[in-house]
Amino acid sequence: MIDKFREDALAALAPILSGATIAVGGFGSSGRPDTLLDTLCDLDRRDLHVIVNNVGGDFTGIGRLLVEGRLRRVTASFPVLPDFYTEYFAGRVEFELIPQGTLAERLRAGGAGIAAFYTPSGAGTMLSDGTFPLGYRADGEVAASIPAKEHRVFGDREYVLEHGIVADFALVKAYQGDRKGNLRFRLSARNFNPLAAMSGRHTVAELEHLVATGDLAPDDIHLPGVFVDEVVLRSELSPRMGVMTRRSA
Amino acid sequence: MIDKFREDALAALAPILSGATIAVGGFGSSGRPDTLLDTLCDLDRRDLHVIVNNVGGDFTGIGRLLVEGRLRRVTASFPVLPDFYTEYFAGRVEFELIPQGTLAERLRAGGAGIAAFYTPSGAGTMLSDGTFPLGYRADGEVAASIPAKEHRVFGDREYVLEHGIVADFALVKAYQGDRKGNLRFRLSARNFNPLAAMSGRHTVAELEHLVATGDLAPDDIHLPGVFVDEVVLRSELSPRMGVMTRRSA
Amino acid sequence: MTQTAVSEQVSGRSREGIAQRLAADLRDGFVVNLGVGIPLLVPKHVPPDVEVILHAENGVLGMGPLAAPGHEDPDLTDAGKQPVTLITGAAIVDSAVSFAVVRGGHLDVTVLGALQVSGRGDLANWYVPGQNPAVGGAMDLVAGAREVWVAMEHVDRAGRPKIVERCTFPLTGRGVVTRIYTDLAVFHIVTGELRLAECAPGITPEVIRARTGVPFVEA
Amino acid sequence: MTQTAVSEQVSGRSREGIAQRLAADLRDGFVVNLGVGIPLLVPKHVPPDVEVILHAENGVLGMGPLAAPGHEDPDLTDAGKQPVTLITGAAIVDSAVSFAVVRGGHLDVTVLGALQVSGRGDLANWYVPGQNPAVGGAMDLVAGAREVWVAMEHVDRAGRPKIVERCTFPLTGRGVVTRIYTDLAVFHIVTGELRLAECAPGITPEVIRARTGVPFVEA
Repeated sequence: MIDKFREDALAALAPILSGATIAVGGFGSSGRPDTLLDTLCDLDRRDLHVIVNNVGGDFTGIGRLLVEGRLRRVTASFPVLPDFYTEYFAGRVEFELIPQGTLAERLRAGGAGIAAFYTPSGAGTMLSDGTFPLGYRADGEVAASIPAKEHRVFGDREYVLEHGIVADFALVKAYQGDRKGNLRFRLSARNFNPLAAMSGRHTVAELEHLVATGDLAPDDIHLPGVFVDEVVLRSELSPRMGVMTRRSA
Repeated sequence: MIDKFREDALAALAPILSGATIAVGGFGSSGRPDTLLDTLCDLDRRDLHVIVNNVGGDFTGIGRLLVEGRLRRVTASFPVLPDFYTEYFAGRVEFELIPQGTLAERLRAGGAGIAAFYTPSGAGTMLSDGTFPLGYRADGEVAASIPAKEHRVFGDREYVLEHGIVADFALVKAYQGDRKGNLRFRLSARNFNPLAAMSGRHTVAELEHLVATGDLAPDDIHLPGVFVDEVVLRSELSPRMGVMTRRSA
Repeated sequence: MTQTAVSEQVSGRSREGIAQRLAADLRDGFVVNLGVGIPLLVPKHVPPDVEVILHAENGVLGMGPLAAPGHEDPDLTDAGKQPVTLITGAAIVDSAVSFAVVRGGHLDVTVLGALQVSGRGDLANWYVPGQNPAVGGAMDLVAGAREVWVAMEHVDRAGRPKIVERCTFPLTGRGVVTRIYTDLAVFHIVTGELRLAECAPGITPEVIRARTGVPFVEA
Repeated sequence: MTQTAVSEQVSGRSREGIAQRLAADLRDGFVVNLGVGIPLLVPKHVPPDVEVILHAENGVLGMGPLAAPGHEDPDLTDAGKQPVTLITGAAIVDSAVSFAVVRGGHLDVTVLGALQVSGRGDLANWYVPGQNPAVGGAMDLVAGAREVWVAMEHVDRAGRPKIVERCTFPLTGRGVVTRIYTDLAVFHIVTGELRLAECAPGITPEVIRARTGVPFVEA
């Protein structure tokens, strides 16, 4: 019998080893899998590459992973947290900055077996011309830049080649889910969650509510269980809404 | 006020001129917009390029457009109808045969502003090497082939470059819809309908039920109204389920 | 052509006035995305007979006003993470579909602030070198929306033109801006040509010319 | 290496027997897509302690048996347009997500019939030249599924081998097949090498060799 529910979040995340690439759902604190991120901190992994829209505005979630020094690289469109930039400029974390729509599409593409795609977003900008610093050295010099991206004209427009992201793991948050892994999200907490889940080779979902199999009608499931490997319950201790300090573009 | 409901399907389709490219939803007769296709026949347009998964198994829907001689080209994965092949081999209609997943992804890509993408489907086959006949001459010789597609290796696999499809028009069928164009589909009648709708520059949806705006909860809408330009009611006279004669791969 | 700041004060439209002037050009049924700054002032000025659908990058189609205090829902925010409301008939989509709306040409207008706009429609609005870089959906919006309208002050705080021959800040997109609404004027950019469409009340083309870093055509 | 038909009859597994042998290799939790022919016989042979999720290309995840007469729903069919049912916990997706499941590696196994399979795992199963060409989802399935298992008769109706050195029919995919289940044997194809994993009861490797168009390794 297929039963993806796990009582123990720590056991569910144990396969994540240091060095892993992890796609994380959420937009700011909305739809952020706080329980899973806290559990990941408890697991004491290092050298992680996290793909997420925002680092967050406080020291929960990815912010906690950051300040605990667990991140090797962040792929994001809008980090927010000032401490992230302190770490970035000091050469302690790499920053792959990509447009928000490109991030969403790269996660979906990886999950859909699309190796790469041509998008107009960012064509002819420093996010595609090889000049944006991916990382710094401790002395403040640029250690490496995001490589220049292939440009190509289709019709009368210029497009950039972007690659699908297949993450080793994905951590997402859903409003409801069943033991087959079928998920439903709530309002704008959906955001990147279905896409991160598709991108993960091994996907763990944190649920606000575990429902009986069959309670979610086939037409009402936002993400089918085939994209989800394990579901755990959200801890009541997890912050529901963090403090955000800046408005994104 | 935004009100996309039209009493008169004929008026809704009037902007479609001969020569247009039209994406059509449906999988066999399931989710096929029969009322719109019948109306299109009544409009007496010719030289149409239709993008649809199946021509169908009978002379309703695309089958009717075909036997009335209205089609210049069909892009499809599984035509079914024997008469389609008669017309194809006789040089009266072109046939762009593509894998079913490529068809779905090309419609979505066009609707999503993705110019092209790399898929593994069909790599190294006669659907990508330039040998599949796109059309025949009246004397039975091949008039043109589907052009060879770019192949490219990512990782250790070979992929094919496929282009997004932006159709001039899209005709789709939904179970429920409101005057803002928000749509909900029912069970496997969803299939290509949301993707065809995204692909269309001008999209017309045929509804089984027109519901009051607000009756569809924001989390329960399968396709938001921004992708839909006009909605009409399905005619009771339209066949609900055609006779299918062969099983597709 | 470079230009120094003009110190003489002129009295054009207020920030609300810029938003109001822009709102008058929105057409019924438009799907619109609003950036931060003056663009966020636009909704309250939309004429009563015009209905626009507000899009937020995080997957909201049909955004209403900010949530009233005490009625915030942590699962419903705008792209700036502010608690918002929905209009009747709103729809929620995931981030990939949200940007499919944007890039696929289903967004009629994005209204953005700007650091600089070139006469050819190049836009710089995402990054001030030396500050913390972040892009959000800005590059997708300018690449994808059918029209990119900039709403901004005509000159920067130091009085320097923001409409320039060539952007010195990093670009968000090339040749993407189609209209510019400022306190002094409305410009249209048509096939790479900057055209003065309208002067604000009491403002002459000469006043505008003195505060604009690139030549324009009087339409 | 070419080979002529062997006329001597041997008695291996029946079509149901092939399906049953294959079903024994399905593991609990597998997401499986079934092609036409022998593959459609697999579900009834899945062991009771094994739960598989059946995927249909038209967007069904968790397909049940065919609908009983009088209980057909025109909005619920399989990829062959037959009216079907759903299991508890089934989900419906659109065709793009359906093939995202396939190409993205979320489908554990696709079980397909074949015209020919080469010893390196090339598959031909979509088109017999001279007949009407149609491909459906076959090329996506073989390119995307983690494993492609072929279930077929060992030889064609004329007694000619269907496991060949090189496919003469147009290919569905190159090097995609990982297992072959026939009336006579089970083969695994590992890094391009054809390995005889198992003979059907009463069948010897010599019988298989005489009916196979390409050399294989006895594992």
